[in-house]
This record gives sequence, C-alpha cells and structure tokens, in this order.
Amino acid sequence: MTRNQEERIGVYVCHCGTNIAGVVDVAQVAEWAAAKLQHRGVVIAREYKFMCSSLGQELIEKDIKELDLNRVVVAACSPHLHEKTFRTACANAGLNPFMCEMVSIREQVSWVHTDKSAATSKAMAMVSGGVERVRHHVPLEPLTVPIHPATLVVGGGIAGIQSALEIADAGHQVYVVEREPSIGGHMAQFDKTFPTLDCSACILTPKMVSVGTHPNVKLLTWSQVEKVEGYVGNFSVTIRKKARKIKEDLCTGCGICQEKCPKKVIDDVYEAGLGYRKAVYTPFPQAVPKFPVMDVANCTYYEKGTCKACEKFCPTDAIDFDQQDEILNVQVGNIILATGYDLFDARRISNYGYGRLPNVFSSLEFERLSNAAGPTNGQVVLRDGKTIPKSVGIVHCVGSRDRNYNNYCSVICCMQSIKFAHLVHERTGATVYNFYIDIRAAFKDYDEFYQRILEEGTQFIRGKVAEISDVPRVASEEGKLIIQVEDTLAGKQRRIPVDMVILSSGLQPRADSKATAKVFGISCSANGWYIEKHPKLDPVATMTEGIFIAGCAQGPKDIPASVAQGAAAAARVLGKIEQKEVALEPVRASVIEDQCSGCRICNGLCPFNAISFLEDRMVTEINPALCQGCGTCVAACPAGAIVGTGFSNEQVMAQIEGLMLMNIEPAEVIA
Amino acid sequence: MTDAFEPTIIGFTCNWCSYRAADLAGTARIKYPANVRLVRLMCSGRLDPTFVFKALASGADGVMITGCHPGECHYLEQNYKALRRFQLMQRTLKGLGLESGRIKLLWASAAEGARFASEVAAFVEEIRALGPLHWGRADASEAVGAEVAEGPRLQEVSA
Amino acid sequence: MKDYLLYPGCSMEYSARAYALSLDAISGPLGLRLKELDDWNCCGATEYLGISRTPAYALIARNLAIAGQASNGTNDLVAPCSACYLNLAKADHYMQEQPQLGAKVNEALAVGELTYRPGSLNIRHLLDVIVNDVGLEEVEKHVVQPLSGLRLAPYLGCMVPRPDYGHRWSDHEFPTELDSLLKALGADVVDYPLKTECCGGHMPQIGPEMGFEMIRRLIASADRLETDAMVTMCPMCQLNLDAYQGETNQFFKTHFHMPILFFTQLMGLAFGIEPKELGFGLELVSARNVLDALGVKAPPETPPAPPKRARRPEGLPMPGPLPKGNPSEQKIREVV
Amino acid sequence: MADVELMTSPPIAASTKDEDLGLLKEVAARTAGISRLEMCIQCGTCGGSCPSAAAMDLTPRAVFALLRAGMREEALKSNTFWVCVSCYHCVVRCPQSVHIADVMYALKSMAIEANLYQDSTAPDFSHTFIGMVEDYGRSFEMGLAGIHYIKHFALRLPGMVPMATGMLTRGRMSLTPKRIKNMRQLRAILNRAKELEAEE
Repeated sequence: MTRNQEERIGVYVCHCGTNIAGVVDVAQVAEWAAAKLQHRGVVIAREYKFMCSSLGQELIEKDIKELDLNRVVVAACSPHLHEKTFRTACANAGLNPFMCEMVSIREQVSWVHTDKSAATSKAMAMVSGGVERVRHHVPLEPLTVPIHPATLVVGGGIAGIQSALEIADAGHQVYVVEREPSIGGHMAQFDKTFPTLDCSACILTPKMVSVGTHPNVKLLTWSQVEKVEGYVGNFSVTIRKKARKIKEDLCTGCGICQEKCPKKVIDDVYEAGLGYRKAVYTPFPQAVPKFPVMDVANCTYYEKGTCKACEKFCPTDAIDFDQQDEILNVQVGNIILATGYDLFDARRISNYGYGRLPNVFSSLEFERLSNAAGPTNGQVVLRDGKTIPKSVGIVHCVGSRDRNYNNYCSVICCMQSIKFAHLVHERTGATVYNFYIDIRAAFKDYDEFYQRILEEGTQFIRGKVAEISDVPRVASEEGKLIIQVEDTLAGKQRRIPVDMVILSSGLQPRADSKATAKVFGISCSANGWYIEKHPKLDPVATMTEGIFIAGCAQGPKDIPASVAQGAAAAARVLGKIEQKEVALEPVRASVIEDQCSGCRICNGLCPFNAISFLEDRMVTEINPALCQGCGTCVAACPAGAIVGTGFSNEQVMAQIEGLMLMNIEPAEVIA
Repeated sequence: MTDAFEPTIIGFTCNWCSYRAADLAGTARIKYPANVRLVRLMCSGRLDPTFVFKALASGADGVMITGCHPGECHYLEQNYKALRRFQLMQRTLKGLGLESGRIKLLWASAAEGARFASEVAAFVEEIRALGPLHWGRADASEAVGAEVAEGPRLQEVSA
Repeated sequence: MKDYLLYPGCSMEYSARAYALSLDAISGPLGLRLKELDDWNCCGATEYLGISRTPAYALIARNLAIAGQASNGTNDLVAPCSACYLNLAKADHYMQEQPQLGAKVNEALAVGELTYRPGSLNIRHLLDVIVNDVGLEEVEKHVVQPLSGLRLAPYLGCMVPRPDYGHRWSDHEFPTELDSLLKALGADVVDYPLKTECCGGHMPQIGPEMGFEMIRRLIASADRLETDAMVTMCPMCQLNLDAYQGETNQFFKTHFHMPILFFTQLMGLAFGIEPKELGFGLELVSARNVLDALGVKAPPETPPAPPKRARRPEGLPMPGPLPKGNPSEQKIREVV
Repeated sequence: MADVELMTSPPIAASTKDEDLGLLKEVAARTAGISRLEMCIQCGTCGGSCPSAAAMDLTPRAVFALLRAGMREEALKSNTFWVCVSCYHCVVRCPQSVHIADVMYALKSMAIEANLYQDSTAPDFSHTFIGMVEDYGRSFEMGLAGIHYIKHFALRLPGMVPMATGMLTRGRMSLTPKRIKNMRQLRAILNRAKELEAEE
C-alpha cells in the first residue's frame, strides 16, 4: 500500500475537564509528543480542555487547513465514544475521515491508574503508538449498504407491541415473533396496574387487537427465531413457526374445540400454575390471534391414538393433526428484542415455604387470583379455593437485593406489593401487613399511591422476612402461617400469624436470555440482562448495529418505562429506515492476487462464507459485501497476501513499536 | 535489580468484548497497574502470532491476548482460532527456551470490567515474578529477536 | 472402599458414647475404614472463638496439621460431631479467606513443629460420607431388619447444613439427605419442619429459660407429628434434647417422652446389630418404644397416614417441586 | 429568646468517640475471615432469623447500627452476642453475606477485654470451658458442669440430680478428665498464638 510522500501529523491531547488532566500531565504529554515525535512527522501537538467541544473540533479543523496536516491523532476517551466526532471534524476540514486515530487515555489511563507519573508515561507511549499507527493509515471510503425497510420485533409483550405499532403506523412492514400462542405478555395476566389501578386488560387488549389487524404487521405467534444472519440493514432471519395443529385459514376461533377437549392440564404459563386449561387452548379469551394451539405433549390423541374430540366437533374442519412446523425466512433491516423477563422462582428460598406451605402464593399467582377472569373470578381465597383470608402478609424483595439470589433491585416489587395490599383490602377486608426493606416509590404518582395505601390502614413493617413457618409456638399461632421478622423500627423480633402470604417475587432475565443473545450477536450482563450501548445516552441500542432492545429484557422496569423504551426503539429504527442506507466501517479484507499462492489455508476460516477459491486462476477471492472485517484470514495467510484495511499488519506492527517507544531510540532501530 | 522491576506488557483486545471490558473498567474507575498497553484489533482472530513475537522482540516482558468468551464471538467462532494460535505460540515460546507464562489468554465479555482489571493486575504480578525478558534489546541476542520478527510466518495448523 | 481420617471429638468418648459405639458397629459392614487421628485435641466448641481469635484457630489447626501429616493416600478428614466438623471446616476456610490469619496460625503451630496448608484437607461430616460416598444403595443392601412402622423425625441441627463451606448440602434449611437415609432403612420419615433449627447450643448452661424454650419447640413439634423418636447426627443436639428433656418438662409442666437417637444407631438396628452394641440404653429418655416397635413381628396394618399434601381437586393447584440444578447456579458465592 | 437558647444546647449527648467508621472497622479487623460488616443494610434478616432473639436486649442488626455510630460502650455491653447460639441461620440468609456469627465471636472477645459484659454467666462458661481445654487438651464435662452450675445455677442443682446421676451411671460423664499426650506442645502453640494475637 502506498503512503503519502510526507506525513504531517497533528496530535491533540484532551483534558476532559479533570477526568484526564487530574491524573495525566496532559501538557507534558503534548510537549513530549511535539519534541520527541517530530522526526516521526508530528508537526503540531496541542492540549485542550474538551477536544470534543465545538471549539476543540474547530481547533483541529483549523490546523488541518493551516498546517496542511494529513493525519490526526486524538488522545482522549474511548474511540467507541468519540471516534465519529473526530472523523467528522477531519472530514469537515477536507481530510479523509479515516486518517484520524484515537488513543484512549481516559478509560485506559486516567480512570484506571492512580500513579500520576506512571499514567503520564503510559499516555506518552500510547500517543507514540497512535502516531506510528496513523503513519500507515490510508484514505478509505465507507461502504454504504441499503437498509431493508422491514423490521423484526421479537416478543409480543407490551414493549414489543408498542414498538411494532409505532413502526407499522409509520407505514413500514413489521414482523412480530412471539413464542407463546398469543401476544400480550405478562401484562395480560394482571388485573390492575399501579399506581392508577386501571384495568390491565382494558388498556392492553385494544393494542393487541391493533397489532393483530394492522395491515403492516405480520404476526407470527407460537414461533421462535432460530437463526439471524447478515448485518445492519440486511438481516436474514430464520423463524420456526411451530405447528399449531390448527389450519389458521379455516379456524374461526369459535372455541368449540376447547369446550369439547376432555383433557384438563394445569396452566403453568398464563394462569401461573393456579388454574387449568385444555390440551387444545387459547391461553385467554382475548388472545390475539384467536386461533388455539394443540398441546401435543398432553393431548390424548397423541398419547393413546384415539380421541379427536376436537376434530369431530370443529365446524370448519380446521383441526390438522398432521400439521408440521414451518420454517420461514424473512429479510429485515433492523431488529428489536423485547423478550421480557421470568419471575424469580420463590421455591428457591426454602425458608419462605413456597411450594411447601399451601397458602404461600407467588406474586403472579396472586395476580391471577385477583383477576376477574382468573381461576377464582377475582375472589381472593386460600388454596382450598373457598376460604377468604382474614389476615394477609405481603413480602417485598423476594429474591431481589440478595446476594444469595439476585443482587439487584427488581424495581417493580414495592409498587406491586402496595397494589396487592390495596386489592386484598378491597376484596377481603383482611388485615394487611407489608414487609419491606426500603419503599422505593420513585416516579410520578407512586409515592401518592403509597400514601393512599397507608391511609387504608395497611401495616407496613420494616424488616426483611426471615422465615415463614406453619409450626406454632403458642396457641394464637395454631393453624396459621407465622411470618417471623425483625421489626427493625421497633428493634424486636416479631412473629405475625396470618392466613395468607404473598411473595413479591423479583424479576429475572429469561432463562434462555444468554442463548437468545448469542443468536442475535448482542451482549448480556453476568445476570443475563441485555446490555445497552450506553447506559445513559443510548439506552435502547446495542453494540450490534441494527439490533435494539426494549422492555424488561434490558433490565427490570414497570409498564410505563417498557412502553417508553418500546417507542424509543421504534424511533431509532424509523430513523435508520429513513436514512435508507447505512455506512459501514470500511474494515474489510482483500486479497492481493499476485501474492496469493493458492494454498487455501484461509478458505475454511471464514464463518460468513466471504472467501471463495477461483479454480481457474488458482487464487482466493474475498467478497467485500459478505466480509465482516474480523481479520482472521489476514492473520492466517502465510504469504501475507491478504490485506485487512484499518488493521493492516503494518499498522499493528508500527503501533507495537510505537507503544514500546522504539521510535524514540536512535533512528537506526526503525530504518 | 528486580526489586524495582516494572514489566511492560502489550495487550491485544478485540473490538467487541475485551476492549469494551477495558472501557467498562475505566467507566467504573476500577484500578489496575499501568504496566499494560493495549492494541485494539477487530477480533482475537485477527491476532497474527507475529504480532506477539514482535511485541516481545520490541521489549515487552509479556503479552496478553484477550477476546470474547467462547461462543460469544462477534464473528461467531473466530476466537476459537485465537485459542488454537495461542496454544501454538505457547509451544513456540517453549521451543525458544522462554517461559510460556509470558503470554496469557483471557476471555472477557463487555460486562466484565472488574474481571479484566483483576486479571491484568494478576498478570502483571506473574510477569514481575518471571523477571525482565531482555529480548531484542542491546544486551540480548538481537539476531533472535530480529529473526522472529521478520522471519518466516507461522503457519496455521489446520483450517 | 476409601480410607478416611477420623476426628472423633471429645463428646464421642463420654456423652455421645452411643454415637461412637454405633459408628464402630456399622463401619465394618459398610466397609468404612476410619483411622483415628493420633493425640487429637478439643476443637474448642463454640466457646474458644469468643475469647480470642488466633489461639482458637491454632487449637483447631493443631488437629488439621496432625491430619495433614497422617494423610497417606487420603485427604478426607471425617468428623461425626457437627460442632467439630464446622470448626475444622471453618479454620480451613478462613485460613484461606484471610491469609494473615493463616500465617499467624502457622506461626503458632511452628513452635510445636507443626504446619498446615489450608485447603489441603477435605473436611467432611460423617453423614455426607455415608450418603454420598458409601451411597444409599449400598446402605440398603445391608438392611435386614427394615424399620417399617417407626415414625422418625430427621433432625440435623444447625452446624452441618450451615454455613456449608463446601456447598455439599441440597439446602441450608430443608436438606433431604438424612430423610433419604432413614427412608432407605425402611422407616416412616416424618416431614419434620424444624429439622435444621437450633437445639439451644450452650443456652441450657447460660440462659436456661431460653434454652428450655428452644428444646420445647423442637420436641413439641415432633410430638405433634406423632414421632416415635428424633434422629440426630450431632452430640450437642442429642445431649440438649435428651439430657435436658426432663428439666424442660419440669419447667413447662409438660410430659414429653421423646427418645433422641443417633442416625448410626438406627442404621445398626436396620443392619440387625444387637441394640446393646449400638449404645441403646445410654439415652436418658428411654428408647424402649423404638425397640419394642421393631420387636413386633408383623408390621402394623396401616401406619397412621401422614397429612397428605396432594393437590385437592376442588382447590387451587400447588406449584410443583423446584427443578434440580439450574437456578442455584446463578447464586452469587464469591466474596468481592 | 429563651427558645433560641434552648435550641443551642444539643438535645442528645454525642457519644462518638470513634470517628467515621472506626469502631466498625476495628470489629471487622478482629473478625475471622472477611466480615463484610460495612455492607450491612439494616434489613433485620439476622434479628428475624435468630432463634434466641427473645433473650437478646438488642437484635444483631441494632448492634451493627451502634457499631456504625461509633457507640462502643452501648454496643459492647449488650447481651446479644452472648445469647448467640451459632446456628448460622442469619449467616446463610443475610442478603449481604455478612459473617454475622463470626462478628459475634469478635464482639465477645472485645466485651471481655473492655470488661463491659452485664451478666458473667456466659463469659464464665466460656472461660471455664477453655480452662479445661488448656489444662487437658480435651473438654471435661463433669468438671465444667460442676464449677459452672455451682457458681451460677446453684438453685437448679436439685432438679438436675436425676440427669447427672443418669449421665454418670451410663458412663456418659467421667469423674476424671482425659488428657492428651503432647500437652506441652499444645500449650506452646497456644501461648505463641496468644502472643501473636496480642501483637495486633
């Protein structure tokens, strides 16, 4: 690769306020670079308070024009933050943006080191590495690719629904993939929502219907994404549409099959294990779509070979016992992941007795219990199905804020528990005790709601519940569940006998969230929440261009926040679609044909099938549209015939020499 | 003399996981020793073994190779190739009569800033214990360093 | 069969002689080879740790050091006493977690020409060895006199399932290992809700009212479940519940008669070993009823049905058991 | 005017001799292992779990709050740690993984040093117990029980006769202590350990 005849390099060292300057002697770094790297082409070295500010950028632009710079090194924050900024500044001054190199002396130096002189020396070495590297930069042109206007939304809960509707309303095609038989997510299971206490179904179902009937939405329920290929703008997605065993074009959703099905099964998903459904079922009456699914594992016909009651009674012959899974392939430009959360399994806290003591309920169980459409028609009763409790304990922070389980706050449990207190009070008149560590009632109208529940006479006891037992110590405890807790405000251990306990279980990532992250090529925290690109400034994007996240998949949050994220992700996608094309980093590999010996070592290394072998010419070729720029083939080529732009051998080798300050030694070291 | 020995370590990071782990260590202000200087690559699969020998020949006392966890590679599986090359490089180092502990392989996800920092700190101590390498410096055999750095490229064992 | 080093602990020589006798009697049939440590000393129970730290850990570590020397071919050190087990495991654990403590303890041991490398021994409780190394299948093979009809309450006490340095137990509050063992002997195992509650420890000696109350809770709960005997694996639990049962009855004006036996005694009975060899008769609350129940040739027609926890069809279904394995892997164990 | 004057005199006598978290850190330093005491969030899991909490004047949580406040005397004269039975329920349930039981041991030794315990029954029992261990290398229940009960529970003795005779006749208690062979070695180790502990 040919280099410009003479390198004229500008070095810019940022103070970042005191973020860098507080540890690194930035003036010294700049002076050193100007003096010691002059023979390597450094024409000017400056330091400035905030290089990323418009004044800082103008400084660089001015130098490029006036000093005829052809290369720029900016020593500041991580390139993941401001590389774009400085490349744009270069471009504004007429320099190819790829002639800029960033050196991270904040994340890699000032923020992680305390010894000022060691930090300053390291910053110098890193600037030196950047200068050596930039000498080998060549002007590049970004690859632009068109953006496919369709979008995939994974997960049909409230966040996914919101995203899908925003994009569809803007006139673009959306595919919504949901693995359950109906969209609606957890919100469809609730009776009331805090703090307004409006009916969950009343506000959710109209949105579900909109998704189901929207001309721009293709709804794929009982389906899962199996494979994602491609990159931003051009994803190719493989979806498995599981066999419903129902012909959707014939089914009218009349429900006769469910009525006639003789097999009753405990519904672990929608009814949270508290109610029953049939082997052919729609999870709830307002399900979207209206088509039922057959639960093959529990269907009598698949078990014993006879029954087919549903088929006999179906008025439109829509039952199809031989239906097979379908594999669909869709092309989309962007993807929104709104895969939601799982409820913490309270059986793991054996001292809380869930699963052992019948009248200990999980929060989702209680949601179903209090739901007018639930197994008890909204009657709050004990596990016997009839007794109305006279006293109820509600336990906050179950499995949350606890190093033995999940060490984070699940955000929604305080408000949810306060809502439960209200519902219990309203439905049963029982005495209600809420056990909390801290009441977290942030956000609009939440604390007001807490005040209202206090007014209703709920007893708030500050203390993390230690155990729930059915072993009485005194007569008044006979036949009760005893909640043992330290009332930390009274400073005494208390044993409070109640009829019913509700555990406000926390939220946790989907059990398969890590596997899903792998399918989509995004990152997860150690817990399994999806990681956003920036925790404050880019909360719905991911490190992977074209893939966005919304709702609880990113971390615990309530309905308003999920909806806001769903809409935000949609806005980001619409922005991309409007751009019509996207510029890709021109980091690509290419083969220098006359150096290629045709050994084919690289041929098997590319997972994107970008490398092919031209039998006629006995050389290897790389398709730049398929190449993702990882550079594995570049590293493998024994003849050095593959060039990786942006990360060439010359660039990396020079950077190493620079980092080791071999350029400072007498000139003979680097000829 | 080894009392005050401050090793110099070159670290190679991939753009997607380990570089971001280093970023996260910074954002979270987790301290680690200043002995390591990082080179960003797009993928640990880009790591040409000559880079490692070049670093050692240029005066580095140790080299740290980092990438995404197995199965989490942004480029699907290229970090497995890095693993293969790492084993090859360890053998080569032994063959040259050097401690294979001079090079270290670390998988770090973008969420593992704290782990990245503690592993760097641990490696600095390991290299400190091994002492200076003196390879490619005036007092050592310059020929060896030069030969390795410029010499025939290491071949991929198998695709 | 593996070899094990045995740290018997002071109680085994006197107050828990029945434990020692019965352990001796069942080791043969099970092929357990237990080699007693030479010249071991008291672990300090729960008392020394509250006086001074380094001496307390040095006292424990002398035994670890002796075990380390003796360990030809095995590094499993078995303690039948819960308090001893915990102290040995704790010293091993903290000497690692806090290297300064480890160094001091070794400095003290050095004057006795001893040293111990923390982590080099695997400290086990006897029940763990029998359930996990010997295995319930092997135990079942030796059962000639199934304990059918005997209602037994498994009572583990606190110091073995908690704090569980080796993470060996299925649960810190409701472990099922002792239940499974007693079931393998053919007994009717009571779902005893207080199986890991405290027996009172040293409370009978320092605050008798509290101590008697703690004993009462345990015995009353077992009595309510129509238990024939409580089965323990800890000399301190046995002593408190057995020897102070009379005083507890006096204090609360109750009339409990609850024999407290070691699990090894019941294993011996099921193996057909003579009660005398198993230390029966050494208990203060007589276990005659247990022997009588077994002496009856024909088992009772139908044993009293335990309260069923099955799903009531007319009520609401209960959540099933926690699936094994997966979620607890997410537990955060490391100390930052 | 009078109101203003009143308000200038502090309503509560400050007893913060230990600055910042000095006392908390001191306790942490005396605890075996890494105590994590500074991580306490005052949730009360410990006080709620404790089987002997009814006999405590302060719950463990309240003691930790006093330690954080630097109130040495108030913390050390509580009976909390003497009543602790080392059942480890609080330890495994603590959401912050504080080594509560081991902190209790550290507080016992500090209370003895500061001579701040209210009731000598528990400290005496510990001292008598370890006295036997230091003399014989083994515990000696008969000796321990004799000394301890006569001193602290003389009134209980008549009620205990059946138990004591039962234990003796069954050979579950011995009238004479057992002694380990290498008592000299054990004593040397313990003496050195005591010196090392005192060096801190």
